[in-house]
Amino acid sequence: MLLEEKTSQEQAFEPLIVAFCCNWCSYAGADLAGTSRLQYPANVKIIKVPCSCRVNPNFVLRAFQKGADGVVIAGCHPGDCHYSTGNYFTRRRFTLLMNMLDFIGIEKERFTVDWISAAEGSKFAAVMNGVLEKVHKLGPNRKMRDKRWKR
Amino acid sequence: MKKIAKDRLPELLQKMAEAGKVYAPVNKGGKTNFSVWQPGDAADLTTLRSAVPAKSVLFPQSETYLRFAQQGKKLSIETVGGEADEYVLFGVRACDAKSFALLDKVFLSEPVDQFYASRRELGTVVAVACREPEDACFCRAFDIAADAPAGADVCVWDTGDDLFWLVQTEKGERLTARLAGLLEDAGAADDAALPALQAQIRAQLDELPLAALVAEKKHQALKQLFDDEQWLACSESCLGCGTCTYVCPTCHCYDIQDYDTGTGTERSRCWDSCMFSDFTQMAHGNPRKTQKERFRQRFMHKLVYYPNNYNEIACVGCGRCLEACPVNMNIVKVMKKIGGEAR
Amino acid sequence: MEKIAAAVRERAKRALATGEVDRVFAWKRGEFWYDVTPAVFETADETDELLWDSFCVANLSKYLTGAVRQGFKVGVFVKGCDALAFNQLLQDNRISRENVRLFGLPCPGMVDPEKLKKAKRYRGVRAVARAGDVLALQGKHGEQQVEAPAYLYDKCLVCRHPNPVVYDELLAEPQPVRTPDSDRFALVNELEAMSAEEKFLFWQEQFDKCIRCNACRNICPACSCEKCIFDNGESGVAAKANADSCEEQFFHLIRAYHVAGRCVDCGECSRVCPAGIPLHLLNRKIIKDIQAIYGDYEAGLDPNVPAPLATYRLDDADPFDGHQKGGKK
Amino acid sequence: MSCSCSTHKRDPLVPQVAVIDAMRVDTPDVTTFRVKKPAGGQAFSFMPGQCAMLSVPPVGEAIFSITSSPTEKEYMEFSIKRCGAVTDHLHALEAGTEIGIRGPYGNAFPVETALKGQDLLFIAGGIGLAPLRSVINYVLANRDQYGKVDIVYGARSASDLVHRQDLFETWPAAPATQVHLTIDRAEENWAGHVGFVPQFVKELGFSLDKTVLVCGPPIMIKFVLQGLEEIGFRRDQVYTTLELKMKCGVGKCGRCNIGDKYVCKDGPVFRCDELEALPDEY
Amino acid sequence: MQRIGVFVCWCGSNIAGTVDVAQVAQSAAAMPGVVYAKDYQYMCSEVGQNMIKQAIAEHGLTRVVVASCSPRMHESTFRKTAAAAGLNPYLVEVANIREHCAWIHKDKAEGTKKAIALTRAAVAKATLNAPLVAGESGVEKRALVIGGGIAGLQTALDIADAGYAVDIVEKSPSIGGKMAQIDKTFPTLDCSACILTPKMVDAATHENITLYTYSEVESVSGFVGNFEVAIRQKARSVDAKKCSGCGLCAEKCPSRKAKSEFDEGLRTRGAIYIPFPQAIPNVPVIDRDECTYFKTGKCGLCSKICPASAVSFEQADEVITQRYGAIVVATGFDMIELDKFGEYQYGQHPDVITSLEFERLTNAAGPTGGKFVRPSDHKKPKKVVFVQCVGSRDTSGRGKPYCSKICCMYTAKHAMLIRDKYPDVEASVFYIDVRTPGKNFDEFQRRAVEEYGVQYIKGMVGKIFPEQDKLMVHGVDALSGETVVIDADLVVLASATKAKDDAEALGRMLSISTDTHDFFTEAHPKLRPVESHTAGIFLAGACQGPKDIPETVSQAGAAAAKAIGLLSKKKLVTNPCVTTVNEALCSGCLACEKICPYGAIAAKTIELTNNGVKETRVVAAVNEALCQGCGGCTVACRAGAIDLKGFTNRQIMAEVDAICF
Repeated sequence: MLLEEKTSQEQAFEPLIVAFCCNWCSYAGADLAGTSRLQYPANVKIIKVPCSCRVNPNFVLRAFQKGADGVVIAGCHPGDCHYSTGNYFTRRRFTLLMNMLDFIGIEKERFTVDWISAAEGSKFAAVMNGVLEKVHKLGPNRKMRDKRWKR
Repeated sequence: MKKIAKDRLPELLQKMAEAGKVYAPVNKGGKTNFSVWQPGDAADLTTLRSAVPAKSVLFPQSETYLRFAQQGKKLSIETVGGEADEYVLFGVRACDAKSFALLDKVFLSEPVDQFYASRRELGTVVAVACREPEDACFCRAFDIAADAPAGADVCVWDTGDDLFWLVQTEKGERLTARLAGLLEDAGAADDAALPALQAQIRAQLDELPLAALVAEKKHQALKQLFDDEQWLACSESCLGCGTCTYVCPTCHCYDIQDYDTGTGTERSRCWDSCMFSDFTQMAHGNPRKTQKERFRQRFMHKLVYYPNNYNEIACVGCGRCLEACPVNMNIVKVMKKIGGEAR
Repeated sequence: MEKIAAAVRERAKRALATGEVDRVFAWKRGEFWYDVTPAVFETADETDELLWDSFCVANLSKYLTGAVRQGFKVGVFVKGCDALAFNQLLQDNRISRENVRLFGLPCPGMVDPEKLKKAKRYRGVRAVARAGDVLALQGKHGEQQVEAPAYLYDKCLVCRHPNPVVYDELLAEPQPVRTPDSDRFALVNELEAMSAEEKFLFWQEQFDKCIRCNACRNICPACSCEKCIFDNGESGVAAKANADSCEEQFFHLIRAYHVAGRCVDCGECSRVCPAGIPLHLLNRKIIKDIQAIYGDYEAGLDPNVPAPLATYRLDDADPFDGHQKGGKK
Repeated sequence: MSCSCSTHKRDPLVPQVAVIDAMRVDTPDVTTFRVKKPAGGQAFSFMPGQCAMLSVPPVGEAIFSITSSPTEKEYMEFSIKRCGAVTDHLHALEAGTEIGIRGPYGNAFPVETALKGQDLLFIAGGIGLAPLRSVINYVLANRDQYGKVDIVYGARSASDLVHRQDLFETWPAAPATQVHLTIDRAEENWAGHVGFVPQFVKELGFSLDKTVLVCGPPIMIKFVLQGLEEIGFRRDQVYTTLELKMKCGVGKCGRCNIGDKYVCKDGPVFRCDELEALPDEY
Repeated sequence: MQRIGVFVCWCGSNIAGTVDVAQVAQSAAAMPGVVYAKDYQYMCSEVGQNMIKQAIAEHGLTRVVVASCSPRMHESTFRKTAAAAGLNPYLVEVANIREHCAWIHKDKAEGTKKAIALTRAAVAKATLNAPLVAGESGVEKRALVIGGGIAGLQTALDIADAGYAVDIVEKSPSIGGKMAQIDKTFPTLDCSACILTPKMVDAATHENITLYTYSEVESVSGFVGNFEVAIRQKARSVDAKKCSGCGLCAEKCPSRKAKSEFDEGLRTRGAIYIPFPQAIPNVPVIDRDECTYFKTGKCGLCSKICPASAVSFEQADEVITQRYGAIVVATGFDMIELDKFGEYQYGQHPDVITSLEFERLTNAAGPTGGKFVRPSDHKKPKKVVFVQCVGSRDTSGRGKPYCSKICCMYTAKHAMLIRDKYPDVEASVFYIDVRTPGKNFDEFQRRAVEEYGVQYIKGMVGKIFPEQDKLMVHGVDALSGETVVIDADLVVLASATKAKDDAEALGRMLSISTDTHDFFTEAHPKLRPVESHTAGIFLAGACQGPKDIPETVSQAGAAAAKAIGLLSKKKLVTNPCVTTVNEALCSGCLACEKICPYGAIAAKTIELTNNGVKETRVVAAVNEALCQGCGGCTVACRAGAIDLKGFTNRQIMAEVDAICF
């Protein structure tokens, strides 16, 4: 019923969410979400990285350029990093990047960092559902899109 | 000669824009540049030098000119560069107008660069004389008349209250005809005022710090100039950025790059700078290894190579590089040092 | 200032004459009153051309990387901001302290010729003399005195370190700090208060002017990579031109990010930008954030203090936490 | 100003479609590509020594010398060594794939003027044989118009010798043609000469009335020229072909100049006395 | 361009149920570089694997992409398959279309679309995969155990029994640690010394064990299997080889001011002393800070009377460098200082003592000879009050926020022991919660209450006021809400445990991390509780977190097993997904080095000719054996000079592009 009430334009908007997940916690958390058959939208597509600290800001901007409407970085909870300190750096790096994106007018809601352990399949699904909801409200990301890239 | 009250300039531009694009100097975000004039834009006739030279209209900083589509092993190629419609380039200064002639020699020599040629062909250039030349100007060293711009289709003078409008070419004539309802015939008083205005401009030019600068083709042998030991001293402060190149109305080096659009390929060319370290970098080496060599290339090109090939120095004395160089190194200093008057 | 200039010349001459250093990096007079070029001096005789005036804005520290690497002993003059830059280069292992003789120059603030131009005080000027905060503009038709502060570079008006933070010898009396530090972030605060749309439009208009000349990068004392990723075809992010506006966003965001915690806020990026983009605001935003979130840190003050992005604290602020707690929904 | 409507006139930067007809692996890093128009035949006419720009979207363009002789009307050949993104991509393609091609670029060896009737000495190293092969085959196709032909060719190892069929069968069988091969270091199953090309040339000791065409790595060219001078050859007897970074191929983009000469337009073939007048920046 | 084969797995109906696998294979066939695409019911089955092998051979595949379940499941399977077909195993990529797709989506069209996108990303990444070869390194067959308490001793004995050489480094003059100070152990009330001493002797006499007492680790370098450790053996001033351990020197030493560490300061010792009677080695040590000879150059009595002439004032510290294959950290714990807890009068009033002091006080070999008297007047107390959680579970910042874990049990033990020996003494315990999970623990505590009549009061003590010879303990009974005041003769504070003060420094030396409270962090809280994040370094005992003896001993055994497992290997295979430095791009800023948690990056000076000018330049160099492949350094590197094999910048960006297709 709710779906029908949406305008056709809203329906046409299928957000693309790129999620960088660390191998040890969040990727495994996503696996657990799958194993537990928890539903989250197909718009979320995951790229595996060894650690959230492997995610370069370049990748985030690249994803926005290439049409991602939202980008997620998910890593182990601070203190639980497989590489002991990786996500502490992730935390600092992307605190600054998030603020910078905000500063040039990219909505903060398009960029999410969250800590999801291997045991938190349900959190994984919840985070992704939440991200999608926020991005859906914002609509398509046009601000950083490379207009030459055809999706 | 025609004229129009200066405050009616927006109407004039509006009229021009009805027939096609008009490029005019407009201040956006604090800098004046040539951009497609939109109703409401105020054409800036005060700023002498646009931050980016007017060459950007004829030779855009970046231009996609090809599209490739691949289907299996099949390839199709579509040309998308160049200009298809007539347009007006309004508000060019004498130096920039002269730069077009210099660029013509490169781009219109065989094999003709069709993208440049189409823009040159379809554009009507309206030049504006410089009422108040600035300290960094040295166009006069190249016999460019800031008081009477050459090489444009129409010449305009800003008297303060009026814009004098003098047709130079047939193209200019056609444009003028289109603007008939707006432009009025100048009177005898105006005809007399123009030489006075020009003389006043020339008097100012006489006063400029670089008024005495002489720019003539260097008489020494190419190799002798190339090996001049002053190059090192001149280039030592150079940061290797491309500011001088990109603000230069005569620099025309470009790069060609492919972009994967996800579903095909777009090929574009963009301005490049011989000051950049990777300009001549090849897999197995670089013939211009240090900034000295790259710096030398840029100025040898302007002062020696281009003159050897086209009999003119590739500089119009616009002064942009004097203003823009982060460390104030520039062509005037080089002209004075290399094979010239020892200071 | 002339008196100090004489001392500067004298000191350079002595350093070269005695063999204390092989080269001296300093400033040299150009074509105009405001036209000063960085220059390398190799013999004592050349030092007569050496200059110290209100237009010696160029930072000489970055020139040291090449000379020091080639094993020369060099002398260099540093203003406050130059000294911060020097320390940053030191922290990045781009220069070694042992081979450098640092001559500190307390800086009264440098004069922006553009401001004189805008104030219509520019035409006909042939020379500028300075005594304290009074500028004497000497032209053909006599002399005109103006207050210097009105014509200083914006960056000099919020200068925190007019006096070098590192030097081997100081060649003049220290200068007082001009304005309270807080002014520095005024524009950042203003922008922060805007809506996302407004912010985006502001930067869009600014980035649209970018011509990718790389002046901001090449002047930057924190941008000292052997080869910048934007010049490296292999990096996958290199792009030379503004083929699409997103590339300028990418370039400037990443450049600002790369100097995050390393930017000494010398303001040179904005000064040299031929398109007049206020690039320093991106850096100041980061500096502001770092100070607010990770505590006082000033790049270039002490090369031995770890940079904010090279370290962490277990209890660092976590602006992400709380977006989605638990997952028991 | 000529007519410049871009839709009607092909810009020199716009390639035409050609198809890779066949690929032959010559050495571990050199493959020879046979390219023709989709309908068959050369993409454009050219003379030996000229180059063509090959396009492989989305990687880009690179310039290569044409290694086949213009007398071979059905196709054009390019011997391409892997050394970067474009060449890597080319090597990974399969026969039948279409690519872009534009040209011809640059000048040619003066096969119809200065070389006519002359005894010719070709000296090549490694992939440097590619442009000379075009000349050799042109000369052999018009055999009666030229004097004796000597070909000195060397490579790092026997497996790095390109165009083996020409080297071992076709050329030695041609009238008044001699092939002299060398490799840098001795190896098993190699009965031929061992040593570097410049030294080999000196050892072979040619008569001084020959016209010489040299191509190879810069360092080889340098020492060959020195050696030839020592033997007594004049610089104006020697031709070489140069390679610099190129983008446009039409003398406009500004990279490949040596002094006031553009390698893509005024070169790539230079007589060595002409080169001497130019700055040493190549 | 590569020749890529794509294999799409149905996983029965697990994937095929929500993903049109045939369509995925069909779409994959059109992706750049893909020359072969096939779907099959179970790719992981033998038939499926053979299909892959065959396709590699027949189609000359240079890369393999399997679209199937999570790579955490079968990546290694398919890598082995590829290897068996002669393809480098790292040229395989897995697209997770089961857990990340089929299982979470219901709509088949949607699932199929996503599966295609994920496959495209894997293809894009695989295109850029490079063959990787795992390196090998040897293993030094010797273990180092840092700490000679019960954890260290047990670990060392277990490793030594397995036939490997073990060195124990103990900071204090004797092994034994905290357990040696304890009187009885819960919940069995064994005599602590009786069960510990044999282990100490075993360790001292074991042919595979070398003891370095009064020694400290000074530096650690190297990596798993190949650590190099410098051990500083502090000067004892007594030649251990000559000393017979007669103890005459300690007895005659005229200096008597030093407080005995072993007896928690409840009595003094000589400047030359043996820490406790059962100390091993039984060799005295001169406390040079206390020794008159060292302070003034006079005295030297011990030297004069030593029958073996073993006293050597000239002895100097010695640094021993030794190579080890494995390191076990067993440095134990300490009790917090109570100076911030003024309300309890500790340090102000001699009759307020800590639990550890209480252990000494009740020990037969202790300062009172086992006589239960209070420190102030050596009178037997009538009322003893125990206060639990002194600094534990304390979020005020004065103490520690965690539970010290052992206090409930030892407090019950103390109270029980008093009531057992002296039924006339009243024992009361103030507690927040009683936490007694553990075999026979709860029964033990209940016995204290039920059999021995220890009075348990739920509530905290607000303040203690000394009144004449009494200590007025003011507390609140949280259950009744009433204020309780007890006129105690002795108050025993169960002070919180804490990590050793030098734990963080040692952690840095070893490149292992510590948590907020400086306890060493285990590699995984559940699955790898005795490993540190650094390969080859293991954790045992209370240095990892508060623990009782049985837990400590079992963890020590586990750590030993891990160490033995490591030492028994002939070769170690290193993870090939490590970072490499492109020296041409590296500007030597060493930002990478600063963030590497493993100390795997170091500066290296290279010489190069730059445009004909010889230059020396500093660049970063990666020790592949140490690198664990987190990739954090790659982001710190602005120029992209350092990149992570298997997850290169280009690869990840290719994935991004492919996903955004």
